[in-house]
Amino acid sequence: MTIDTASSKSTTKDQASMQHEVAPQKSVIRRLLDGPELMIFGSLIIIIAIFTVMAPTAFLSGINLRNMAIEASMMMILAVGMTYVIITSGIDLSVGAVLVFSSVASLIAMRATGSDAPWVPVLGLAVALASGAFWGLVNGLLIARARLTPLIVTLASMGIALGLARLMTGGVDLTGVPRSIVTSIGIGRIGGIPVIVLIACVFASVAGIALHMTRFGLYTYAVGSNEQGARRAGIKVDRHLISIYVFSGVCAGLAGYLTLTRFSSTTISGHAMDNLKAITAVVLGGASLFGGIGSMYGTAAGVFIPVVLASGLIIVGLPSFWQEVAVGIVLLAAVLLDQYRRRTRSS
Amino acid sequence: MTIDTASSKSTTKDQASMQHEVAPQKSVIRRLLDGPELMIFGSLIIIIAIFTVMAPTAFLSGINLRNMAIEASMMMILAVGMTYVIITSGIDLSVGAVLVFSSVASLIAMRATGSDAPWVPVLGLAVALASGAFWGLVNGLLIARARLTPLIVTLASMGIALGLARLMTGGVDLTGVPRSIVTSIGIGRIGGIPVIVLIACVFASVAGIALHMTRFGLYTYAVGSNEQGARRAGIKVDRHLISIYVFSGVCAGLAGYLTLTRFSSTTISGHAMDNLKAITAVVLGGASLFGGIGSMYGTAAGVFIPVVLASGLIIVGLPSFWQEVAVGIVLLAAVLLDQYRRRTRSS
Amino acid sequence: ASASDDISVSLVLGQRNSGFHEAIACGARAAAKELGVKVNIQAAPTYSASEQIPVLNAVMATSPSAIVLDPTSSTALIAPLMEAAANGAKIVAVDTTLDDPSVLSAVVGTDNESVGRETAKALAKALDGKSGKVAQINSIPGISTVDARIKGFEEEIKKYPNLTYIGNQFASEDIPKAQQAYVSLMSANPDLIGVVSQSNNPAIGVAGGIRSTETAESVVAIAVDADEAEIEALNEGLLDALVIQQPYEMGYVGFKQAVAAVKGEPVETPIGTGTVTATKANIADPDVAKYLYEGNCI
Amino acid sequence: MSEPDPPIVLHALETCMTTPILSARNIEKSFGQMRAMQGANFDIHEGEVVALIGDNGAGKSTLTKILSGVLQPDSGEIYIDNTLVHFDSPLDARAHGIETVYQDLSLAVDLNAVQNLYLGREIASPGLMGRLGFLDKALMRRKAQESFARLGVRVPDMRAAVANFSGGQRQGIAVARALMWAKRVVFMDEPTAALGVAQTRNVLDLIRRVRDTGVSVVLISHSMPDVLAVSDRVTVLRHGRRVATYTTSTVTSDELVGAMTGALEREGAAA
Amino acid sequence: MSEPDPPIVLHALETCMTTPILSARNIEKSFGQMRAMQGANFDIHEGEVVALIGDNGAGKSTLTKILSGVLQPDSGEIYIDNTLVHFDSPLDARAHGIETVYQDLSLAVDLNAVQNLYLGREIASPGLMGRLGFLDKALMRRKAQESFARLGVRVPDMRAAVANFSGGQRQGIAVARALMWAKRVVFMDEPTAALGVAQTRNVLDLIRRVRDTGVSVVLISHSMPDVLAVSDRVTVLRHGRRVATYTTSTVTSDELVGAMTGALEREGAAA
Ligand SMILES: Nc1ncnc2c1ncn2[C@@H]1O[C@H](COP(=O)(O)OP(=O)(O)OP(=O)(O)O)[C@@H](O)[C@H]1O
Ligand SMILES: Nc1ncnc2c1ncn2[C@@H]1O[C@H](COP(=O)(O)OP(=O)(O)OP(=O)(O)O)[C@@H](O)[C@H]1O
Ligand SMILES: [Mg+2]
Ligand SMILES: [Mg+2]
Repeated sequence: MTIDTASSKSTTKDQASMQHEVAPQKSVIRRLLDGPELMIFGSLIIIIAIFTVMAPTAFLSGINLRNMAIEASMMMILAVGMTYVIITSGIDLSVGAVLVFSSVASLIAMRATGSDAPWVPVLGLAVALASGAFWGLVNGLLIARARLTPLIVTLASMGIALGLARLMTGGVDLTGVPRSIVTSIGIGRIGGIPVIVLIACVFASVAGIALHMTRFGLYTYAVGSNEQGARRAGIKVDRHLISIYVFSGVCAGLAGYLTLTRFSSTTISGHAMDNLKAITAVVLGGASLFGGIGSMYGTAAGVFIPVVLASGLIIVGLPSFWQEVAVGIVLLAAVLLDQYRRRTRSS
Repeated sequence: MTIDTASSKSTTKDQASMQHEVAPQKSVIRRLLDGPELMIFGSLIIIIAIFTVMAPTAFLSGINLRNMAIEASMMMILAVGMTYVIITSGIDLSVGAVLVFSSVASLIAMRATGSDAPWVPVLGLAVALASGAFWGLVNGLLIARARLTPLIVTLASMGIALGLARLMTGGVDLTGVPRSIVTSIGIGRIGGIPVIVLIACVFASVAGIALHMTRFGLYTYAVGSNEQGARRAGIKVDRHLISIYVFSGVCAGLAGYLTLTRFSSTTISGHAMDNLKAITAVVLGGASLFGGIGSMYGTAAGVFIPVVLASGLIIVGLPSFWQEVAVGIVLLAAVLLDQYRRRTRSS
Repeated sequence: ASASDDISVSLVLGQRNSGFHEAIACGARAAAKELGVKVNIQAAPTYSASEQIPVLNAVMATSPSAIVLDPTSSTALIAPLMEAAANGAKIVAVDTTLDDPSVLSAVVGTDNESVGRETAKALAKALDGKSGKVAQINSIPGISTVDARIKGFEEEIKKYPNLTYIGNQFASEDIPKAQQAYVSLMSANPDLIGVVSQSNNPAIGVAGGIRSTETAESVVAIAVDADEAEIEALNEGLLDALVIQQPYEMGYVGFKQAVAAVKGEPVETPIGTGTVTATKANIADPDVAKYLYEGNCI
Repeated sequence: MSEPDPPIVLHALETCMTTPILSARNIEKSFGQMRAMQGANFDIHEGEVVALIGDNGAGKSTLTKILSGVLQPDSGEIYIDNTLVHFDSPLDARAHGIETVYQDLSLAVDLNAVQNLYLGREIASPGLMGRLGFLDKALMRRKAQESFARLGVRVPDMRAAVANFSGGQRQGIAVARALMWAKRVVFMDEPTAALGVAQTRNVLDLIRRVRDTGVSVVLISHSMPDVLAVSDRVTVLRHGRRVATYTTSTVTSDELVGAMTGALEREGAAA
Repeated sequence: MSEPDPPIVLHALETCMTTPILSARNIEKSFGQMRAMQGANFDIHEGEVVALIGDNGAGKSTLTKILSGVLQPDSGEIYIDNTLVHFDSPLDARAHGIETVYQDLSLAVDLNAVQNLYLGREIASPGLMGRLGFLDKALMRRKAQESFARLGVRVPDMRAAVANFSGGQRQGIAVARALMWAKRVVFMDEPTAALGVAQTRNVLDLIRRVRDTGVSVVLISHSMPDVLAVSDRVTVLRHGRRVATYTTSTVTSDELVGAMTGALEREGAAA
């Protein structure tokens, strides 16, 4: 039976008083304004405004906008997976290493064909995504089934993946990326917009819609909010966690493939900080490392802030070392502003 | 009034049944064996045994033992502060940068005296500790008073401290560390034991006793276990958090000073991974990133594992890239073993 | 040809915190001052193409007349540099070159394989016919210049049958880790007589290891570059020789070539800057001392 | 240890010939050295309300978790309709029509009331969207509102996370969730502990209505008046064992208290 | 909004001439758009037990938190012995001898029972060690054992973290803690919600004994029998306002329920 079918008599009084206590329903816009993501967007806009005033032509030049967008897009792809992971109260330190591994595996596969047939890039993409999925599966199994701490698991898989990638390359960056994908993806544009940016937009939108509107996303919040409760509610928590780490791995695999097309070589030395950067973006975007909280648009804002800062500070000509100081200060200012808004709102 | 003074009549029955339910009190040794730290010690011993069998003379040579002890000692000093921080459910990403900043500030101060009087090294130590305390205070205030996420705060202060350190040095490592401290501390030994190791032992023991036996330590667990509850119990949570971040900063300051004596120059770019290493040691030692759980002896075991592995794998002649792979696998094996033990014990 | 004060040249370096890159910056600053040209110096946080390219891109947005850079990758930088060239900037590479140099107006640099060969020669010379094992300790794989030096060393060392090369340990930029690698190698190979590091950070770690194990007498250590800390280690007797490049020259000459290219004046390319091998004995010689790296120019 | 129940005064024998729809035999469960279940038995028949009572720490919640598939017993058997079953997860229990209100409520506090109500059983959007995993939020909200109203559960804001709800408001949501989905048996572990007087009365009413539709209810409560008001039979746990079962109509509050505290054991039935 | 209490039938006026030791006037508190306190008043005199009752969400816990210094009101005054006070933190309230059992218990679940009992008030070791912050664990354990025994709180393992204790076991520890330290007023927010019959009886006994030593007790409970059994006066909250105060000896359970649910307001006093 369900109570939907049970008739009710004795509760009219309570219904009346219930009406009394229901708060007025808020509009979608109001909820967005109330969301913890807003102020990060606000900070982003303030930062952009400052640079625009200081160096309008250079900062708003097509070249710069395009490059910032590409830079943010690459990070966004990693941060998309990381958003899911962090909402489940997990963490994935292996993304940078998996990115490197996937790009190496993909390039080796493409070179091994010795051909430049149009299916070779497709094979490369498949290998990159499969490599990412493989490492994600390893992480997910150890975390969900063996119940190990995500920090240690992904730290270990980071070391293993990176070590194997270096073994496969012999320690030097490989070249020989098919020209076709470098020109069509790496530096390609459609309607003036870089192809990488388009890919990232589509990817992040789909992942965002899935997070906020589908069952999969809902379960992600539920697992992060109360894992035991989710289990008792019949959610297959283990399977869900595994698929989320696989997804994070696939994100890294995709980013690895795109990295190949951007740099037309592997970049095995360059991604040591990618994990921290992705985590920072997600946390800046309002997510909590304790799980249950976070959003994809928050992450998007969180991704852009460091990118815009890095570019803007160079453009206004701040010396390198001052840039590090400035980035730190702006980060603090952004979260302080956010905190201030939340406090004035809720108590 | 307190119930201690109230007389009791009606509860004898319950007292009887209480006796009935009290589990037999466990011995100290039994509790230690039950502790989550044990298996990590077990893993450490297994690892040491394997290397001893594979390369007895080289692995157990005085040179190697001393060096592993020094390496572990340096990391232990950072991990001591990190243990406290993680037990409060915080995180401190700034330790490596604060280490660098402190060593730079300390060396500049010592060089500025232009003297090699015996008080100069003392001044240097004071400057190093004060620098560390300063950054800890910044972190603590922003985390406890402004209620910002530790991850973002310490990430920001990491960038700022590192940027300032680089500004102060002009971008290249400074030399001119007083010879006296290089010989007496950096490479000094007392009774065959390196001075740095003695310092770290004393430091970690005091911090461990404080954590496990004093009010300060108890409050650290209370804050990490239920911050709100601790506040309601009258613990000055903000002050406590601040002092813990200050302590973590002081640890980094001390480590910075010792680094100067080891390398007789600053080592600006060599500490990017120190934060992750310290966190790993603490988590390997059984602490939870969600707070409330952790121990100093666990951390000590957690510190040694990566150090012993790094050294042993080189000694047994594993090629460079395979070492990273092996370290990852051993880490996983260690936590798996630990997890297995806990499960068989408790359900 | 345009007037000097309309010209702005940007220098995009591969790394912060290295004497080598500081010295390039100092050379460029000196040339800029001489020519009365505006200079903007930026450096990537760590030595990798994925870090340098965003810096290059932002510099490009300021529309400099020329860009001088030390490419962190011989392939990855081609595309962004082509975009910069299409934007009207003249490009000069210092230190190393690109796989496709057509976009470059000039190249001023060292042949890094020969730097590696020099380290092998210096090692053999310092060992003076002794036989035993030698090893390398380096930072991280995937740094193109270091990779080339490692390769050069490995080719050259084969010419000395008395020296058994037991391989390379990667210790990352982490100085303590390099020290630990040294000590472990020592423990495992008591007959180790020589160690080479192809860049500054591992060299400082090796020096620390030699200091703490008191093996300065029995082990010869050779390193590349001349940072302050390396020089001190040389003077202390921990390191036995430094193979010094001429980054100051690279920056100075590279900058001048860039300005010449902007002005439409004749440009000389490629220009090779050589290496000097410094030992404790000759480091005070003015001929050597003038090549030591200075800092505080980025 | 699977010895039979100790020979305690049983004021009522099992309700007799009908087979129980759920029964547990000789359940043992230890946590480390703590033996929470020491050979417990339990039975419930179709359409009856059984109160499960006992002192703090008697093992009521542990038994509930075992019969809901949350915990696996160290030994002992569970039968449904006289067939031996194994619950490896709550899903297994649910597949047999068993729902549970846990003592800790087990709500996802970052989700809102509607999401909690439907957690694990969301209504998909119609058509393709639904197959892609999209949810019919509007429909779920409407139905949830109806359910809450019927149960007299007051939800201050349907779209707000339940994290800041008062103790009673949260409990109301947990109760609503279990009652909404139960097919055969509902376990309710102190469902009214935090509820107000009116809400408690509502839940008791509802328990009766649910029973009348043929669903069995296991009510865990420390409130003897509630137990006496709503249950058909009462099972008493003590130290992880069933020590007595009574027919409610023939038992008094004092007798129940005596059985729970062990006064019976020590002093005979003259509590 | 600081209008006086609405003109509701007051079955008893304030217990008269003695000044209240703690009183609150026109307390307002909002959480976002939720107005949890809408001008509430509250008084308690020395050595009396006041029951604070009301529906779920009426604001009982919020008022408790305000009077314990956990929350700061948006407006309104708090008086102790007729002197205006401000509580910026629980420490301020405690300095006035006010202790609280919170509805969420506020235990540090990773600490053991003894550590929770003494949290914030540890006994230092004698001499120098004590001044260095060392604690006399043995003494605290002994005293804690005595207190728990006296209160009839069963602690399965004195050295185990309370994380795995049963609901009632945890609540027992929270109650013991507040009673052990109270000097003037104890707030108890549903202290017996998870307690067994015997434990509940114990707590009620203890409330009386505490009262007899001159400490005042504010008991929040949904159990009318308990309220009637132990309190001297009853204050009813509704929608964040005090709607009535009764002398317990002259009121019935039905009248209280009527006041809580608002039946009084709508239907007059004929509940
Ligand atoms: N996960 C666990 N780990 C260790 N001990 C546990 C665990 N769960 C329960 N226990 C212990 O098992 C015993 C029975 O607990 P249980 O929660 O079943 O009691 P209960 O009858 O529900 O009590 P209450 O009325 O207080 O809710 C208690 O002594 C408790 O401390
Ligand atoms: N921190 C908070 N944020 C938002 N709303 C809150 C918060 N605390 C309480 N509320 C709301 O304030 C109202 C009063 O809550 P309170 O907890 O005081 O009720 P109560 O009388 O104790 O109820 P119960 O009997 O269920 O414990 C409720 O509607 C609750 O949802
Ligand atoms: Mg229970
Ligand atoms: Mg309440």
